[in-house]
Amino acid sequence: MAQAEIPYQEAMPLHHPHSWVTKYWFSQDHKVIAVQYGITAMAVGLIALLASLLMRTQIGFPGAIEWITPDRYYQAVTMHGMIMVIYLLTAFLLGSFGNYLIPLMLGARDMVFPFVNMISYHVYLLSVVILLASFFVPGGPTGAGWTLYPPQAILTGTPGADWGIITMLLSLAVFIVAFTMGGLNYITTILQARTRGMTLMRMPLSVWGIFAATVLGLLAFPALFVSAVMMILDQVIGTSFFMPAIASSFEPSASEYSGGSPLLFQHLFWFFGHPEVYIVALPAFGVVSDLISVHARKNIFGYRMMVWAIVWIGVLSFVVWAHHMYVAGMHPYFGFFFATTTLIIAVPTAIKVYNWTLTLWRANIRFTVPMLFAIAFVITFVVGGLTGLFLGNVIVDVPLSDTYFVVAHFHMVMGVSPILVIFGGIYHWYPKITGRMLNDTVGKLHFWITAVGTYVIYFPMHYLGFVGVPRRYYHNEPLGESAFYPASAELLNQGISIAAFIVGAAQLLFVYNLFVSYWRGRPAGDNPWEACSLEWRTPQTPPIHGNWSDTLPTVHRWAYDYSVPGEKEDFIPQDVPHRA
Amino acid sequence: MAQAAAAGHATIFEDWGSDVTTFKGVPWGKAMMWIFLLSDTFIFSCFLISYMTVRITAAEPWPNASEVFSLTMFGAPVPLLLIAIMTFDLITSSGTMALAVNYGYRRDKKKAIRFICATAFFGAVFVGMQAFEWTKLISEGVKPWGNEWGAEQFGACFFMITGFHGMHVSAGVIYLLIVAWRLHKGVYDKTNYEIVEIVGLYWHFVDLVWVFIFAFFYLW
Amino acid sequence: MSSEVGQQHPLSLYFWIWGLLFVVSAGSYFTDFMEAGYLRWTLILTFMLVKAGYIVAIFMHLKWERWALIYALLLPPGALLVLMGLMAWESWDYTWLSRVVYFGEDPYPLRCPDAANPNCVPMAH
Amino acid sequence: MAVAIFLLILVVGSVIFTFVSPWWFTDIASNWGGIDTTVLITFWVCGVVFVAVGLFMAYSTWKFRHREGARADYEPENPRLELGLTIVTAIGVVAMLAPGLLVWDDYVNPPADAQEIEVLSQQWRWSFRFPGEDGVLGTVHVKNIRSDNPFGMNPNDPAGEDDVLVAGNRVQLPVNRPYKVLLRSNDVLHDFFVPEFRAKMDAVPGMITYFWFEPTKEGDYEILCAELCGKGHYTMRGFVDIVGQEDFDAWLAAQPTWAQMKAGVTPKAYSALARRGREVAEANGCFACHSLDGSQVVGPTWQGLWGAETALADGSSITVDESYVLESVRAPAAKLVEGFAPVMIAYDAEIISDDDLAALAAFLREDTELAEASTP
Ligand code: HEA
Ligand code: HEA
Ligand code: HEC
Ligand code: CUA
Ligand SMILES: [Cu+2]
Repeated sequence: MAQAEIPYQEAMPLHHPHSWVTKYWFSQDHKVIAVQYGITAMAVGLIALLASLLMRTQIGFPGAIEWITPDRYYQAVTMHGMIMVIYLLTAFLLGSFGNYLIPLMLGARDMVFPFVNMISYHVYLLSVVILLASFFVPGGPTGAGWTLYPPQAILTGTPGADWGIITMLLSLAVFIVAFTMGGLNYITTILQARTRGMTLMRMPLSVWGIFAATVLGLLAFPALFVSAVMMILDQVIGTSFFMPAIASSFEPSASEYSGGSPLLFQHLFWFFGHPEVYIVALPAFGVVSDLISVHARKNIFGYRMMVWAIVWIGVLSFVVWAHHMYVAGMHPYFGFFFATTTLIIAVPTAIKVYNWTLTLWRANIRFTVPMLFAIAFVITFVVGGLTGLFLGNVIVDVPLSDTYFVVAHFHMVMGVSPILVIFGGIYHWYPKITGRMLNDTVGKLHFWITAVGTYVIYFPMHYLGFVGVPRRYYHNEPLGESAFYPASAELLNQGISIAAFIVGAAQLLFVYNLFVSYWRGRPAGDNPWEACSLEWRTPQTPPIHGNWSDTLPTVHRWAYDYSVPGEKEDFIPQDVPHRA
Repeated sequence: MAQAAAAGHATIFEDWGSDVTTFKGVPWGKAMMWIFLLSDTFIFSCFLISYMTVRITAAEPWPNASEVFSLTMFGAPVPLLLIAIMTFDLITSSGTMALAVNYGYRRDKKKAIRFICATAFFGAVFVGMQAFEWTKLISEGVKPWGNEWGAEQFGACFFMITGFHGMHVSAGVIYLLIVAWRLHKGVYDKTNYEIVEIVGLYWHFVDLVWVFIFAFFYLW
Repeated sequence: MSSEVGQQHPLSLYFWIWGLLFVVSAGSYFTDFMEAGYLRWTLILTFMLVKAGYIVAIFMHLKWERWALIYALLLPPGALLVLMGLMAWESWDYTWLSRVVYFGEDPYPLRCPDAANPNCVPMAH
Repeated sequence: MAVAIFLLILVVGSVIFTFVSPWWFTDIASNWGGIDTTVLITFWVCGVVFVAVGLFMAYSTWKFRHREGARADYEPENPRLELGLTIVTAIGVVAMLAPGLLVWDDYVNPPADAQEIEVLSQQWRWSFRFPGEDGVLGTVHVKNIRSDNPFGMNPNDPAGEDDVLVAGNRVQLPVNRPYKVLLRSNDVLHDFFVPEFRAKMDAVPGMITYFWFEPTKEGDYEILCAELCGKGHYTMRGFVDIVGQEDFDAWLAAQPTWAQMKAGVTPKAYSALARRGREVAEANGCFACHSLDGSQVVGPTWQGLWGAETALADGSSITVDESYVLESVRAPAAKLVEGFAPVMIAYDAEIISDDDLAALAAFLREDTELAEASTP
């Protein structure tokens, strides 16, 4: 039975492009789509980066730029958070890495439904356009925080409460449609279109991470979709799903609401939101495992445990959502349940951390640029994960919630670590995509500034949180007689801001490197890193449309046969048969 | 392979541990449809859970569905009459769909097309009745933002959930007609007509959702 | 990529299930003429689940799929049950209660959970 | 090499930073020492793990860096080691979680003798309500809220008559008594947070939430709003003054009860134009930020505004007259009042017409004049 299905995969009809437009714009080739996703995501990512620098200007040097009013500040915070999480990280890790790696690593010609895949990118692009349009609608983009909590998200006390929030929600809904189309493709390809010999337990961990994240996405985005629909209805036609009776001195029309439940939105949002943070974490986990293994020239330690850890993290992530709501006024007894499940998640995650570090043990580490990023990922992730345990331990969250401690936690674990993995991954696969290496010196410079800089930005923020500095504060200056804020912390904030400017500027190095190496980079050859996984085994570099020659490769081993004793080479590609 | 379920739980490990395909004998399109339906289940469930939440937390009385949705027949109000007819209509369409799928398996193209069209017809009738129901309710004063009988979430949930379901039905009708047309044109002649089964899965799912809406919205 | 043979089931099977679905739907419909109460709720749920079961198992052929697929489809909704259970608990025991106690809103004196209240019969509808 | 040194510096630096930096919890002023203890337990467990993992990585990256001819070990797995690590981690988790849950149990179960008080939040200010003699807070509802019933008291609930109503961002509480704080919101989510008390909880519109605490140290503590509630979120601050019982009693006695408030509301004799002005102010939400009773909320109070000298942020000062008021509404940023944030939006003629604005100015003038006339 199984064998019967392969011939079709080999002869799978591919849509061959005839013109520039079909080749680079409406392409059905997963590799082109991956690059499209990547470029778009990076472009919006730069906007989010600019927003963060605006915020840091205001926090470090309040009033220095008068243009940054409270309205604009909150709009910057919101767009920064939302773009970074959804339109950069999710889109990049799944849309770009997912598209590029899945067929290549599994020995498939393409995604199972290339046409749907193509549409997926264009719908994503549409969602980005709607997102950017929100900067130009009357009132500007929404300033409700990326969590978009009602009632404030749709009341006039918040910037962008009419057009801004509608475009935001619309854009999210469209994004979800795009994600669903892409995600169905990924899952079907992974489950139904692997090449001969490629069992699930031989898949590289990158694919495992992307797979689990996609499943999470398909099951979690519905909750966001539903809450977006309901909030649009609340805003536009005046239903009251999330809106209780309100006496707003700002907005007399708010009195038309009655009986709704703001907590319902938060539950739905986090039922999506917590899986979402693993949606961006799991692919990063997977990719980093591969990077570490390749560049340490050693098999990944405890592969099976790594896979099970991914699966368990995925499963558990659906029952921890309310750890974001410990002090949100939900049922107080939920704290017991969610604190327990949340800390249980630490166990599989810890296993992953141990296995990364144990892979380094007795390895033969090449400190290439991807490896540098991978190592920096592990340590920042440990810091961020451990501070997550503070927050997960319900009572400890009480003083820390909604302070800069939380900001520090999630930037360490999400704002820095997956970003580091994205960088590492780009340095690693750029030679495959373009046939040329990225410049090493520029890469190292970029790495050191980014890694040291981000640690300097975020580590001290934890301590602002201990002091009690709340997040989402336009400034912390004394108002009248009040001064909860020690003057010394002002200095700290300035330091953080300066570090942020430097790191932000250093990203230009990376962009420069991406461009210049495309034409000037050293030719890479077929397998510059001497890696085992299938993507390095295509007959051409960069791979042609269809990836493989007439027959698909046959897989004989896992993706981590590095430094096998008794072998001459220190790596054995997956499609090399065992010696008889 | 169709008898596989009977082959026992050991097949789970074999299937998940094998190469090439995990779901044995499941074509790509069908696998994709199943996974989509799983995702869609989450959408509808989130809608229904939201409905449950606002209904339980509502401090205003919840309108009595069987009164609101009654039709007057022969001078006496009959509760839920239209809804009952809609329910039977949808079940009928599910039946014709099941037959279409079966004829698809048998590669009996003509009959398959005929039953697909019948299904689409019943689907369209359903949408029509729903339009009638909506008009009637709106004219009686049930609006998404309020009604005369109590909690305003009643109307909001009703229009949102049945509307979303109605959109699924409408999309399904279009999908069915496209499939019928393409079958007729011979686009699928080289395959096993699994497209009929795929569109069937979608259609049955739409019926399935109605089962829950009927129970929780109209009866509860 | 496709199965060589489709599934073969006698047509009579479909007619049977079709008929049963009609009968069960009629059953659900008639619960509407009953008094509200546990019996009615149980019947509504039972008929609902029976109907859903037939549709998924027979019409959607899940019964004849391999366990690998069946479990992949039936386990994930467990997450929804957790969400549903917790939301029901919180809405009833906490949100609604606080509205009644502090805002003095109580449209259903019968739902009043305070046993000392003479008008109060807990949980009866 | 560089990597190993980087990791080493990072670990050592983080530890040093933790111990020498001046930034840590403020001195605690409530009974929630248990929270601090749990934080410390968590801190130590996590700190040890961080140092161990960091040093292990530093060592590995130094020791196993690529050398000519070197080769890595081949070790796919080591079940014993993995199991051992899992168990150690599980022990660490239990060590943190168990005390945490115990304290949480305490946190969500207020003692029976805790005194109920209510914190009412709205954009962007705090008010408070004490139950009065009978010890029972009357029921409330947002739909009762009017300008003469800012707390939304239920007019038919006798339990509410003696409730003491405190507006204006500042409240006093006697030391060493447990309080169950009921949180209410009129509009959006807010969060009552006093860093020195450690406790916090969101106020959710449409329901009542709570937490409890017992102040243990006298002093003035700042309330911060810790849940984004719109553009004025960061201005939503207030004070809790923890005082001795006598001081508190005296202070409380000076606050109006609901009954007194109802009785005391003698409508001022505004002209028709000024009454219209007041409606304009209400309709446009001016009272979200400006009070008539002298309390300073987000914006300066309007009590006695007319004819007063206002100090401006640029150091100059100006007498409040018609043209200044017009400018303040049309272009608030032009002349900023000293000590206030520039959060007021510009209301152009589409929002408030010229006529309405004139009425508003008349209201401001008469409000001050009538107040001056009534005080001898
Ligand atoms: C990639 C994203 C990502 C990841 C992976 C995580 C991982 C974790 N997060 Fe985080 N989190 C966010 C992104 C992420 N988070 C975001 C974006 C927010 C804020 C949203 C907002 O409000 O705007 C947030 C907020 C947040 C909160 C809410 C705080 C609040 O608002 O009050 C909580 C509370 O429980 C929490 C907990 C955790 C935990 C326990 C983990 C765990 O998974 C971590 C597990 C990892 C480790 C534990 C480290 C490795 C383990 C070892 C080295 C072994 C040693 C361990 C022991 C001995 C126990 N997170
Ligand atoms: C992936 C997620 C991500 C990333 C990368 C960042 C990056 C940064 N963040 Fe962000 N942040 C969030 C997610 C993220 N943030 C979220 C979810 C919130 C909450 C919003 C809310 O409260 O609603 C938040 C909030 C937030 C705050 C709190 C604001 C407040 O509460 O008032 C601050 C304050 O300093 C801040 C600062 C920064 C800085 C200085 C950077 C960086 O500039 C750090 C240095 C730069 C890098 C590490 C490089 C990043 C690389 C890219 C962005 C790729 C760009 C593309 C190319 C290079 C081609 N962020
Ligand atoms: C978002 C909060 C906010 C709202 C709403 C608001 N104001 Fe203000 N207002 C302020 C602040 C803050 C200041 C002080 C800083 C400044 O001058 O802009 C101020 C200052 C003023 C002043 C000058 C007061 C003085 O002491 O000199 C006037 C007059 C005024 N506002 C009128 C209005 C009117 C009329 C409205 C409603 C139509 C209104 N405000 C709505 C926040 C607000
Ligand atoms: Cu109130 Cu923030
Ligand atoms: Cu989380």
